[in-house]
Amino acid sequence: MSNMVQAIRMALHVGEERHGVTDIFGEDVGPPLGGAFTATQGLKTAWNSPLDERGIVGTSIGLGLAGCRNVAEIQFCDYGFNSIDLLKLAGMHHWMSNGEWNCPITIMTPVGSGIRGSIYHSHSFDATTTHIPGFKIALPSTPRDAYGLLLSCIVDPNPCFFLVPKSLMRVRSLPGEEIPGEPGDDRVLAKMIDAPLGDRTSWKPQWPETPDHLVPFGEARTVRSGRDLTVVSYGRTLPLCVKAAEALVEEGIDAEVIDLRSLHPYDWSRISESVRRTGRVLYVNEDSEITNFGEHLIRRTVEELFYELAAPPRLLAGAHVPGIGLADSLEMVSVPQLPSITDAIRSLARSEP
Amino acid sequence: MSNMVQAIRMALHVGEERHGVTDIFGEDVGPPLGGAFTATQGLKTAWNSPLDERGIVGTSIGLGLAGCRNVAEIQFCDYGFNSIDLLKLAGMHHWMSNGEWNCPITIMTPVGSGIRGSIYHSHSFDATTTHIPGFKIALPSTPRDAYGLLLSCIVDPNPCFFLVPKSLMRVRSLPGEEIPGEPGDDRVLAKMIDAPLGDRTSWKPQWPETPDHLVPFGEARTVRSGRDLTVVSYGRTLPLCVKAAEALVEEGIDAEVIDLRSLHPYDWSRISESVRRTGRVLYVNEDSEITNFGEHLIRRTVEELFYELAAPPRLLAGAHVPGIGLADSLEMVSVPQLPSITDAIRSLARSEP
Amino acid sequence: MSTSLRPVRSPPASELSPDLLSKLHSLMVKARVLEERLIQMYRQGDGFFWIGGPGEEAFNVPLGLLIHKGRGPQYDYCHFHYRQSATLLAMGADPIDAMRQMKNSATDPYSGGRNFVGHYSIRQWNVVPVSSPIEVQYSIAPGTAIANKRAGGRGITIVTGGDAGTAEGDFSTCLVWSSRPANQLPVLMIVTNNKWGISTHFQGQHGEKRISDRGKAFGIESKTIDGNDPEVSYRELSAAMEYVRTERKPFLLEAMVSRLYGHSSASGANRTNDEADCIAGFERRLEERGLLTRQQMDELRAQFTAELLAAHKQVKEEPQPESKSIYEHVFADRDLVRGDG
Amino acid sequence: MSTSLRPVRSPPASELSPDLLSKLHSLMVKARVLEERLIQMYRQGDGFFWIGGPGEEAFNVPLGLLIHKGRGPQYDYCHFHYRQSATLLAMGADPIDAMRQMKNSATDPYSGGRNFVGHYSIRQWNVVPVSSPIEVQYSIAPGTAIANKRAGGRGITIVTGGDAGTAEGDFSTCLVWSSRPANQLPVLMIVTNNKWGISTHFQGQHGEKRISDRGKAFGIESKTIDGNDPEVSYRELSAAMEYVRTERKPFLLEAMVSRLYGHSSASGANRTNDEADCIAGFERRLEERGLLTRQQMDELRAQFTAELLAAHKQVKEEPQPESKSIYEHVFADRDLVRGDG
Ligand SMILES: Cc1ncc(C[n+]2csc(CCOP(=O)(O)OP(=O)(O)O)c2C)c(N)n1
Ligand SMILES: Cc1ncc(C[n+]2csc(CCOP(=O)(O)OP(=O)(O)O)c2C)c(N)n1
Ligand SMILES: [Mg+2]
Ligand SMILES: [Mg+2]
Repeated sequence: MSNMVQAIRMALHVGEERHGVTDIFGEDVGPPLGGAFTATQGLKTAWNSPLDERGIVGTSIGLGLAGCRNVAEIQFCDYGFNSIDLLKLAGMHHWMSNGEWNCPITIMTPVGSGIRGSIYHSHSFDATTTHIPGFKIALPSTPRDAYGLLLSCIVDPNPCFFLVPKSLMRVRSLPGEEIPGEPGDDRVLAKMIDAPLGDRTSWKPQWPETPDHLVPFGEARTVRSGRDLTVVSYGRTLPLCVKAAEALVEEGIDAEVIDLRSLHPYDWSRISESVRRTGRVLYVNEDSEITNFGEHLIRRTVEELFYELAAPPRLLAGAHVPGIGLADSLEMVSVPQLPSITDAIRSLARSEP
Repeated sequence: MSNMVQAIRMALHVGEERHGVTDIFGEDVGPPLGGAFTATQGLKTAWNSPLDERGIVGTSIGLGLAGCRNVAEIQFCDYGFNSIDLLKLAGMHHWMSNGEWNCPITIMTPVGSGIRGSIYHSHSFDATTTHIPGFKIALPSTPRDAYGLLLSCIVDPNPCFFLVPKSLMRVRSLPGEEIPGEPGDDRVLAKMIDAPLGDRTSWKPQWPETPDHLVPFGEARTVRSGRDLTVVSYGRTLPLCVKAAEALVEEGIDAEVIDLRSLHPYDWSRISESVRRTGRVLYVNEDSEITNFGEHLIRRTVEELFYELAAPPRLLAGAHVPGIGLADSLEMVSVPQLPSITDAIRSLARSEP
Repeated sequence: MSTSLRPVRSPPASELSPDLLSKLHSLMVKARVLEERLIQMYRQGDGFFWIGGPGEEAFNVPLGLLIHKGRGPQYDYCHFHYRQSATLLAMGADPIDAMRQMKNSATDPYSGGRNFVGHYSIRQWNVVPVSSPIEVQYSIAPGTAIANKRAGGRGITIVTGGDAGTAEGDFSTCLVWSSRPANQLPVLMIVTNNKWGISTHFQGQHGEKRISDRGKAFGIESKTIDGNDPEVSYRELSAAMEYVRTERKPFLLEAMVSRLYGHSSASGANRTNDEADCIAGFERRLEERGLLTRQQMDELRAQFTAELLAAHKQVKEEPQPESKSIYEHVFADRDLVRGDG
Repeated sequence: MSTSLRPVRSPPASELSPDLLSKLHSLMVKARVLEERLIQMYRQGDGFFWIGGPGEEAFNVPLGLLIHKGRGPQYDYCHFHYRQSATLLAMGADPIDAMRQMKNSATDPYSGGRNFVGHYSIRQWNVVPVSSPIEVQYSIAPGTAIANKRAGGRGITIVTGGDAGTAEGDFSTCLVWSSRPANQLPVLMIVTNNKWGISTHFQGQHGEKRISDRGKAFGIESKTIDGNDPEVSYRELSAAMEYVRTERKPFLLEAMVSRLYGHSSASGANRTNDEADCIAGFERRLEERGLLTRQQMDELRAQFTAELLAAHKQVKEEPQPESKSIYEHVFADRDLVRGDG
């Protein structure tokens, strides 16, 4: 079964074959490397750009305006902060032209911590991107969702962010969550679509026949149903929330865990239905905690569900410090981990006025 | 009495004279114009930079690292979004060097709507800057606070944002709120420090003797005391909140209005003291409403004061659309105005479970 | 004034035809009258802000006439500066539409009353929305140029900007991306050099003698021309475009122009008298050569003035956008740029 | 290989002294052994990530020796790339400190275990924190250069970066800002060209024949040199620095160098055999000229290897930073760069 990088690669291939993707580009995206995380190996429209994020985003916009669906990669989202103006502009073309133009592009970029990436390979991008109007935003936590959300980005007529939690790049699908059409045996799939080590000049991938299987924007997924409280997360922290919820069963705590998957639009009806039932909600993400997207979700929660809450809604997020330090001891306390998530769920479940 | 532009100019002059400011620079900051809003007229260290915000922010950092206190202007904050990476880097120098370096710079930039600036002269910068660790952030709503906060930025050993609400640039101090030492007569002050129209080559300003009068970071100001609810705002919307509060007295609503003044650090103790008393709080700002700094304040409110709230805390902010349209009919509904603020206060004061 | 690396295929040495000259003249005058009308609108409160291109007509009109206008990558993509009403008029735009944008009316076809005047957007002619942020168009241009090149044909990408704006990294981005050996791009980069960025003079800020020299290191054909002369502009633009259309490689063209009403209404929009007026110069020559009489030219101007005054009156009556429209067009529900939209 | 605009004051034609040559050699070997040790540390799990400069010693050592090190604007400000351990060693840094940063120990004097190896920061020597984001140092350099110039004296600003990074707008920013006629700046801009940006080769991306050509349009003295030759590097650097120190104007120096262990540990950190090894070349010449024997050189290398192995052992025993330290140094409580800190 595929891991997330392979799922992305397969979606990009389907994008090229069936949805008119003409360009997949960015730093080291084309041969010989095929991406810092190998997500773009073997793709026929992949090419290497200059080391210039502004050029990458700008060229992506230009291609989009010319009707060329494209996927532009920022190698790490940490390096996209010199192009926020261009990203805002991409999100504005339809609106500023009063509906005359649209800009069908996908900005793909790895986000978050988990690989000891130190200050500049650990940034989150959800607070920044959710504050940019005009973009749809996907952030998957499983290979199948990565596949389906990336295809949704590609076919959408609007600019989309496809944010990839880098710590989950190598995590494999769970049984029952495979991408339709992918070979069941990991080694078979690897042989088919992973570039060999060494010389790759004559290598060609063998793509499995995978159908479109789009995961629509704005549809969250309830990963675990529960009665006592609602945990809403996405990306790297999502599987940790599930793990914590499962461990807490033996303490008699039954948490519902929702994978938001799409950050804009987001599935408010699923969140509110759940919070109405449980009366308690914890939002978990790893961006730094001042002016954080989870705070928006809390605002909406108190705006609409205040009188149905049994306890204050909670946010567990990254520390408001300038970066994530390299040492293990630093990274661990800078962003939510299994223990802090478990504690937060437990204390919210038990909190009394 | 001074208006805000004059107050800024006087603070910059004091910065040059007494606090070692060596450079005040940016696009059109030096002669002959002295700033798009005339805030830098007549200053001896003011100079015109190339049209390059990345160069402006980068050079500011370099000067700061070399011990040169400087005030760098981004002509409109709308044009700073190509330099968020450099701003983040400025906020990181002390931390990333584990305390070895500091970067004493002030980034000054006009923010917000109110001058029919259309899409690109109406942006807010509070959501963006409060998400950048390592900066102190000031956003005054009166000339005297502008004077005192800018001086605090200048003398601080850390990078500071000095955000100027452009719609208040020409608003004058209220009686009792003058800057110590400034001449009472507007025309006298104008003659002393406003550059004449036409040829200015031989003009020299006559600076009044104004003392330091620092407004410290992290100290909000209660502009109006009240019993029924707490309104927290800053910048352009602050005087509107005061006006609304005053008008609502005759409806029997007594609102407390707090001018936050400093967005980081911010005066949580004043907010929480007030909310504990009133049980109701409305946060008002004009940045767009998804992932908004007011949502952080709401999160903190429910985290710490949930059980003392008589009604859900509320946010009134800008619409989540790509920009503020030029037409009056568009700008008016894109960001809070007196009627919408009045409505929000009224409905919060009266809201019952 | 040429600073070309090696001679570009020479423009025709012959005179432009009398018809073309009078067409150029007529459009230049029309564009000037439009800008003057827009300034009037500002002064009368029929618009919050004016910015435009009076002084650039001698360059911008030929440019508009030479553009292959149409929709999609077979045609030219236009990434314009905010001073190009003359280019748009030469392409065939109706001046009343600029006035609608000036008045931020609901009828403004370029932005529905959302954007400043001069911020054109015409999908049918590949005119992408003009951006207020300076120079970002130079980072976007390589994208449409890739599409032009891939489409085959003669369509090119044209990107324009001011002199001061070349200090932004985006200008460098365009030089780098359009000259990549892996994929050289058919981009005509134009810098209209009026020697000012708002109040800041070229002199203290530019170490380059000529901005066009910046193309040389990249092997980009580059030239500086007198943009105040419509005949020179027409010939040089023809030649530069022919090069880009056929070689499928970039060209950097710097045109020296005037700024006749200051930066914008923010600086007063007053007529300056210390800069060359391209229309006055051209009219002198047309008269000398006996192509048009002073009277004919006066009549032409009077006619445009009357037409645009009438248009101004009409625009005053048109509705403002509805408040709730701010929520329209945040997202597109179909693909306009690819489908038949 | 010189592409200078006009001849820079010539470097001394004479040979460098035998003492200097053996000092250069010793530092180059020490730097190489340090990088090899850092790679070993990575392989043994004593660090999460390696990046460094094996292959650039012939250029980076002379650079370090020629820097006027000290604190404040009378001295040189250094805005370095992440491949400059050799420069730091030549300036006098203790190699164990690089190993501490590799091991992200609390004892790491450059970042307290926060930043990747090679990300130096030494306020006493004006070495500003090395940035992971490529090229931003070129936008920052004009600031320290203004301070240098204002201070009088001979202090200059030195900024280094790779070839691929010059595509970022920041490189252009440095060219523009340092050559402004209103205030030309004493900046030595250095590009170490190893022909690669991670996996992307120079060839497809660079329309420029030489990166140094990009200075010419701005009237900036520019030159490309063989950075694999320590003697050439020493002489050219001396000359370029002398020019910047005395003329108070910018200089753009491109040095052709090798990348001997690939991009970083992310690409395996394996020894490549298809690039020139500056140490091997230099040692051949030193031997030919009878300045050092093979045996002396082998002993030197063995001695460094032993010393750094011992240092590695010591570093393994040192503590990791405390978790709660992440909240330290978010804000400074006093002015270190201006006061006596
Ligand atoms: C990125 C950005 N920074 C600043 C501004 C403010 N601004 C508007 S026009 C202008 C000067 C532009 O000069 P130039 O590029 O020479 O064009 P010109 O107006 O002279 O045609 C400036 C600084 C802006 N619009 N965009
Ligand atoms: C702004 C930015 N974008 C992308 C990266 C990822 N990255 C790290 S090194 C590198 C290549 C740098 O190549 P070059 O400038 O030639 O320096 P070299 O590593 O070859 O010395 C890239 C793309 C980065 N660090 N910063
Ligand atoms: Mg100009
Ligand atoms: Mg390189």
